[in-house]
Amino acid sequence: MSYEEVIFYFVAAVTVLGALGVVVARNVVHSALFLILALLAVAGVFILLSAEFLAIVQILIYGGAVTILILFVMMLTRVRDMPQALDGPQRPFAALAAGAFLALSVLAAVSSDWPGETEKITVVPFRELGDALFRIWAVPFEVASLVLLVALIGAIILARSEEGE
Amino acid sequence: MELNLDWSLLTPEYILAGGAGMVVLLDLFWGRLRKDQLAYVAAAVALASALTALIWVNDDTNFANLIDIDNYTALFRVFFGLIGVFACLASARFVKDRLLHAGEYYGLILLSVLGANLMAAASELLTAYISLELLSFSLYVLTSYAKFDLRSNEGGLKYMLLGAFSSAIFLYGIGMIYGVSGSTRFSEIAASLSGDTAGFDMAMFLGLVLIIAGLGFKVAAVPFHMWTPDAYEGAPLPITALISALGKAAGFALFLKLFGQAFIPLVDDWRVFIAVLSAMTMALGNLVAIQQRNIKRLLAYSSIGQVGFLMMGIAALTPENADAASALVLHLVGYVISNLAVFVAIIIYYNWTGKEEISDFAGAAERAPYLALALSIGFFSLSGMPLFAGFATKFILFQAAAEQGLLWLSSIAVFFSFVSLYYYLIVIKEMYLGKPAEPTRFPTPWLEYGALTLLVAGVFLIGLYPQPVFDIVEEGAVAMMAVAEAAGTVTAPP
Amino acid sequence: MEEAWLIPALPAAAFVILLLFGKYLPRHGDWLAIGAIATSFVLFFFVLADLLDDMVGTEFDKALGQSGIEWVSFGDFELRLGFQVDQLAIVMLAVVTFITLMVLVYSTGYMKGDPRYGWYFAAISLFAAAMLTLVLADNFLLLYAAWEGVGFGSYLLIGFWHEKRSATEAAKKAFITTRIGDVGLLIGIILLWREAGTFDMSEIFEFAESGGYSSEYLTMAVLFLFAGAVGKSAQFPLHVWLPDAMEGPTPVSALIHAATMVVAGVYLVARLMPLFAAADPIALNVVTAIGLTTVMMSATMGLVATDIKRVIAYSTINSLGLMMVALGSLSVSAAMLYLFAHSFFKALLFLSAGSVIHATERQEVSELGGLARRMPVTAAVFAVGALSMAGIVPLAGFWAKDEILNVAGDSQNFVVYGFLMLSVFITALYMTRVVILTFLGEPRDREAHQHAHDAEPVMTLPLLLLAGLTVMAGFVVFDGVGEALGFPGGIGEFVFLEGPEAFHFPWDVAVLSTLSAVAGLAGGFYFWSGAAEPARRAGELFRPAYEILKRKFFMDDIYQWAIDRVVLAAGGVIAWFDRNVVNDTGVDGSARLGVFAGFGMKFLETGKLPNYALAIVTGVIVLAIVFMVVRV
Amino acid sequence: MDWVLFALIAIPVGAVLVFMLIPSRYPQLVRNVAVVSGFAMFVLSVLVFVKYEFGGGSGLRFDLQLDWLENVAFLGENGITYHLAVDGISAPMVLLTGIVIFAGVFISWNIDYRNKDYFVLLFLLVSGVFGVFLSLDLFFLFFFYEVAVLPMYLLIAVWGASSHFGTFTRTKEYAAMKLVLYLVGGSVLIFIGIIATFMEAGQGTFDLPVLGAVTYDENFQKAVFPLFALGFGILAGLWPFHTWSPDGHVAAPTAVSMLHAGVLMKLGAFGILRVAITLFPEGAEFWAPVLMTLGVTGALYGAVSAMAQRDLKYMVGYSSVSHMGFVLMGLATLTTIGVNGAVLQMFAHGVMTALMFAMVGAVYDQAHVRDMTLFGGLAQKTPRLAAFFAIAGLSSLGLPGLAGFVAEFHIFVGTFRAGYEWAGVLGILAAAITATYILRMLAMAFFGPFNERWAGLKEMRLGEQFGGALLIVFIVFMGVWPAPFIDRISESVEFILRV
Amino acid sequence: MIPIENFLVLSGILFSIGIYGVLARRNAVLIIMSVELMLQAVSINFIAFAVYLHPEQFTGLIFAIFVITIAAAEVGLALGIILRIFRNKGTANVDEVDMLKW
Repeated sequence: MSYEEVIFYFVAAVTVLGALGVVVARNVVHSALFLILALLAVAGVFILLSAEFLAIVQILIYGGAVTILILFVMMLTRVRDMPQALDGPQRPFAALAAGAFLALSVLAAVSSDWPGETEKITVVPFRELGDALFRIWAVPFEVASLVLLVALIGAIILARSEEGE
Repeated sequence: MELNLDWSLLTPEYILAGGAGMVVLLDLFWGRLRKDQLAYVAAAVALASALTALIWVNDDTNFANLIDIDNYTALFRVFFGLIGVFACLASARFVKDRLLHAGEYYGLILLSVLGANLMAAASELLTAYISLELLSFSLYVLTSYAKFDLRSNEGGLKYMLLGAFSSAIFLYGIGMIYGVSGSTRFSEIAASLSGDTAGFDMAMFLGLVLIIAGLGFKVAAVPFHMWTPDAYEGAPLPITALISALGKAAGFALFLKLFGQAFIPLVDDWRVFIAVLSAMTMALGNLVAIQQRNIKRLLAYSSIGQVGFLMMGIAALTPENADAASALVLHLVGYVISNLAVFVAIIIYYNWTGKEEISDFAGAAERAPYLALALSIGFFSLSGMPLFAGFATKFILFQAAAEQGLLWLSSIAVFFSFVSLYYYLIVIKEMYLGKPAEPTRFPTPWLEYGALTLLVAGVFLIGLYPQPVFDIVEEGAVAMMAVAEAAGTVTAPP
Repeated sequence: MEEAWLIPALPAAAFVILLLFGKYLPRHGDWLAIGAIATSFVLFFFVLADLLDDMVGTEFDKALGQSGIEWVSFGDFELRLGFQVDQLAIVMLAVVTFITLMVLVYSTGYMKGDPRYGWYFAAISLFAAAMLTLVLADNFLLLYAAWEGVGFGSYLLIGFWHEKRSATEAAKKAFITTRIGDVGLLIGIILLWREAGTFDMSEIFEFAESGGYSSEYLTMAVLFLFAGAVGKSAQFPLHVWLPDAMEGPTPVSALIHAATMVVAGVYLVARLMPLFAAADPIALNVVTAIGLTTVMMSATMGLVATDIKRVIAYSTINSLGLMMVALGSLSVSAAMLYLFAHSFFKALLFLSAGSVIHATERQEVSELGGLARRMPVTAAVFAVGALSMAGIVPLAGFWAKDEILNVAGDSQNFVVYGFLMLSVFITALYMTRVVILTFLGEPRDREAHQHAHDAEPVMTLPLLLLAGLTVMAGFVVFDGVGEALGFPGGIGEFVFLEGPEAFHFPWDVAVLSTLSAVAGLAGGFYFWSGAAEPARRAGELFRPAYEILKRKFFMDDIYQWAIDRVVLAAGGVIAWFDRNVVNDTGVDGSARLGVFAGFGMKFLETGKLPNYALAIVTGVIVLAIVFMVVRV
Repeated sequence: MDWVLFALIAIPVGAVLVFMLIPSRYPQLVRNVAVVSGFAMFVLSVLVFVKYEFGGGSGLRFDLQLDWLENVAFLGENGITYHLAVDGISAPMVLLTGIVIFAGVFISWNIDYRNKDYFVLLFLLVSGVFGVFLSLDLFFLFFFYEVAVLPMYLLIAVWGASSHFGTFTRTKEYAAMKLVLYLVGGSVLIFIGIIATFMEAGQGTFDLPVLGAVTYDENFQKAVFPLFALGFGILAGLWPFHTWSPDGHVAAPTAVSMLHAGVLMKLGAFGILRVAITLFPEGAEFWAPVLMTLGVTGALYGAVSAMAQRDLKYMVGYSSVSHMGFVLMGLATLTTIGVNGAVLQMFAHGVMTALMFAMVGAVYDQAHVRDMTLFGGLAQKTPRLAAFFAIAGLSSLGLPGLAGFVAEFHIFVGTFRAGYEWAGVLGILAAAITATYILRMLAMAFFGPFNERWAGLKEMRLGEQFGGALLIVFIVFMGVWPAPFIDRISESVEFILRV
Repeated sequence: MIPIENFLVLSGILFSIGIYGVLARRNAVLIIMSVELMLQAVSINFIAFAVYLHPEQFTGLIFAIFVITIAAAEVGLALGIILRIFRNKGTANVDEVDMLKW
């Protein structure tokens, strides 16, 4: 077991732990914190995959923006004051379905005879990535900006208080 | 590899995006502009984009290997643009009377058309996905646009959350396919899948299933349809129309292209699955529709039923020819036009009465004979009755399915098409036999009636002489299937 | 003979004209109807002359008598509408044209003042046209058509006074009862056609004689055909309509229910004699048995009937039975002789009874009596008719009945013969009874008696003519008479099955039958003259038998029961079945199944978002698993 | 003369458009237009019948083929064409339609409630009927078939009448819904059959002559024939799928009942002949005994049910079931005679049942009840009505000299020739039962002592008299001189049966 | 050298946990968080495939970038809607948002 693998298993364990924390925590704020943990761990996975850029994006967007937003909304919606259980009645089915899906995905991952297993690129060149992003993938990029715009407009329109509210 | 980066190819999309911005700004800075006039501006923008798209008819090029500019694209650009026109026109009064933030409303409609355009045009999964999200996001927002209507909120929430969930599933599937084929381009996927896939069968099929689920969600195929009735009922009426027309049409444009180009080498594997889903969809949609009391919910279930029929076209795809594809697109066009006619009529009625239960339509024939007639025509067309679009298009579609050995599916489809007549008749009965709440006639809304008349004319055109429409549609379908052929994945018929 | 088609065509034309323009014509066009049938009667003589000209000795080539047109033709299927004149037809033509003429003339008096006077003549014309067509038809299709046509004419005329519930019911009963027989007739016709490929009678006869039909097949076919005759000629068990048919105007009874339509069955069987002869003897035995049963039943019922017309109706059934027995004995000439003679005296009886009814407006014998003093002419002619019916020399009835007894004695066993003799006695008995009760003794209804008088000349004249013929018609049995009239000989030399039969007269039969008849007469006088005490005592003595007869052997009750409890009940059951099982269960049920499926499925849509997500995941998992299972 | 067939379909469609343009405040104008176009259809249909030229072969005349949809997808040259022609079988049917609609216009004269909409739907229906009889393209045949069915819903549901019985009620809405769902349900099977046939033939066209020239695999024929036979059979009142018929006919307004029982039910039988038997002779042979059994059952069952009815219209409705049973028997014989008889019966039944419904309607319009036991002696008050009714009834019970006899005679003869003696016997029995219920009805309602309750009853309107007289003319004409019909019919029947 | 299967299995686990969260949780915010987990799994997949199997292009990496972007937008929009519901209805519990059904 190479040190790389050790690190991988550690990061993976943290990721899974964080993820599990998100879905089983009895406190919503804990959930959110677990989510941050999981996201950071995933950033670690990205680094292990030599995608440092992605890791940075991950930390910036998720760690910075998304989780803060989530915490805000939790505050605003006062989820902590909710007396009911956080889990719905179909939890057993959920577990079953998740388990089944896990089995399927693991089966798919393991049984497949993936080509070129060993030739992992060592580092993703930022330059080429940027070039591809803005040249080849310019259209999706612009559309993505429109998506963000729509999300923005939507969130503002829906969340903002109207006169007389 | 030299990329074609001729940005002028995307002119219709610029028009839409620019128009969207313009409408928002107009609303913001020109306070005296009446809200319904925004609708006409937006409609003009959509129309302009549709007309601009005509420039590239019979062209065959692409943008950066991401976006095909061919007849398929041209067809759908025009089609979606026109849907946008009608959506805007139908919204005019409704938005003015009942919704806030008109500018953004029309802007979002235009953006959704943009998303739809690119969905049909995309020849690559990432572009397709992003466009899909643009369309979906617009629809999420629009669905919850009636801010103070709890039903609208609820519809929006369900649509949004489930949409996000299904997006994730869709993405996971794309990931799998990307993994096994090494590309997100349809033609390359096809090329790689037509080789020996024995090594990664499991991943490939998991990916395929997840993609089916993701697209199935967008087009509302059983069992991924559950959001549909709630979102339809919750959304403001013109948005319900938009979801059912644009959302569905764009979903199928992508569905068809993806399965017609990328996954066509595996057609023998997935055909029966799509066929079974199709059968389930038409069964559930049409049977549950019988039970509905709310006209929007009824139409939601009826549209689920229609999805079942449309999916037959997917199931009948074959690398040998474009018959099923053109049949599917033809039926899609016919269905959308009929459905829009129905919705426009219902919107007009709703503008008068503010009611949307089936029982509220009692005596509509007395109070607004033309409306009742148009609505009946739309319903009959949806149920596949002759004279109207639905008959001719269903006939072709069912035949196309049968040609691929799916006679059983065609039979089921014919049967459920018959079942659908029953619940449409219930509404028609209410309109023609019910006692009106008040005997007075409604005032005539000329503009809306004009739009309605155009749609009804379209229903009749396709119903009575589909040759021109079919020729156009087939050009598109052939162009789409030709891409698969060019990629060398399509085996010539023995 | 080419003009033969005119004979039915004239009355038919008269019918059409009367129907469309009758009310604009003077006297509602009765003259037109009479004129048409009179012309037909005249034409009959021309046709007869032609026929006699074309006869070689006693033989006549039937092809000479045929004419017609193609009606329908395609492939190997051809329907000709053709007429044929032969000896058999000519006898019937004589009867039908003459009696119709008499009846129409009589009716101008009898029906005077009726609100539907014109319609009456139109209907009779229609009937006459149909009857004449029936007589002349050379093929089964036309025969069947005319057969139904006379039935319809009879329906119209029985129900002529349709304001009367009883008349309507009687008309309906007559039509439906005969129609039941016609089911057999049509089946028989088609069975014959199926093997022979033609509806032409002479071709079918040839086919049968050449052995084209197997014996069983032919027997079955002729028995089906005979069912038609049973219905039309009121044979047991379909005789029940005839007594009720007396609800029609009396001249109609004279025409249809005595002289013409009811003998169509006899005529049919006579026409088909070659087939009966070629078939298994069982067929003829059935004819005899049915005829004999009819004879005995009707004769006994005639004993107790109280309506003057019904008595005559029973006597008609009685006569028809006799003719059937004659045919059962393979003797066409005997049957036709009786038919010929019978038509005159039975028409006479009916018409004179009509005069009585016309004069008194009563028809129950219990309300009549002593009319001989008031209506001597009527009484006289009625008596002539009755005696003829009873078979008293030298009236026509005697000769005719004698012939039948003769052939029955020759070809049947003694039981048949015995019963026939018995029937002669009973016939004489009840004919005497009706004469006595109507014309003799004391009037039982003073008022009616007061107003009664002989009818006007237009009615009396036909009576006298018919009475004259009743006396003379029987003499056609004699060769000499026939030759004198231009025929090859007596009726036996003119109408026959295989070969002409010369007249012969076995004295034993004549004496025996005369004795029976006279005994009947005497018995009648014994029982019913004066206060009719013996009759009442006899009635009480044989109470059960009397009841049975009075109730017409319970036939009507049985039919009524069958209709109420079987036919209508079956209709009700099927209607219920249709409503509740086929419709409510089968149709609505399957519809409800669909609706219910929708009802069940709609609850899948719980409104809870996690459920929706679960559905999506479940869909994915199931699809994926199936995919993999299928692939692996 | 090609234009004749085109015009026959175009006239009702044109009339529909004209009706739509007429403001609803001019009901009289609507009626006038209806009469004029009805007369035009009548004249043209007579023209088609008279001008039909004999000459054997396929018997197709006035052939007219217009492109509609071709060279797309799986459709080849002439894929779907607007192909019209008349043959010896459709010629009498076209005539029948012309007669009944012309009479129907007069019968509908006093419909006041939204009479414009009424005529729109009625003429739409007629265009569909003509279309089915004239179409030689499977697609259009089906197209028009549905067009003919669809307007029924509103016609019944809006202008119809509900029936009340002691224990239950049959509402017009129920009847209308049942009728339409039933008939469209039947078309489901037809649709499937068409799809399968097109595929099996592989000619890339829906043109019937082309499809007819193909020899289909025997097993395929056996599988597909029942689809068509049952699908069309439902419209032809095939037992046990007949229950839409009495309920629907009873609930419908008079002219619609006339058209529906008189003409529309014929579409079903016509479809069986034109499509099922023509394309699949071996399938027909295989299924003929079943069809025969169902036909006989229907004939008997309908007759017995009719006997149990007290409602005049129900009686007529069930008699339709019974008579259509004869038609199916005739078809099942697969002999020239029997099929000829079936077509004759289609015509005969069409005319006489239209007459009966017209007369029931005339009574009902005034009396507002239809229970025959409530009447009595109406003949004294309304002799013409009684006479007309009686003529229709007599024709239906098979009185020689009227149309019904000719037809039934052929059917029975054909049945015997085809070797179904039992069926022939039962059929003849059913005809006898017909006499029972017809005469029973006449006796109850029209004869007997007059029921003073109806002292106010008047004779039919002149329009009704004219309509009735028109129908009677043809009943008598065909009864007395059927050769013009049979000559035309047999030519095509022989072709279809490949005799 | 870590085999690619490790990453794929990790991704599968993460995705399944996300599915569990979506199905089991009642609070809308928690559901959207679970969806985020699923999207993380997708990103891992894409990157792993890109760097292991198809390094010549960056499609997978680009895809991952877009996924992250869209995910962020999704959260924003979803939270906006959730907030709106909370304002109108006083709950963010999806089980209680079931006016629309059947």
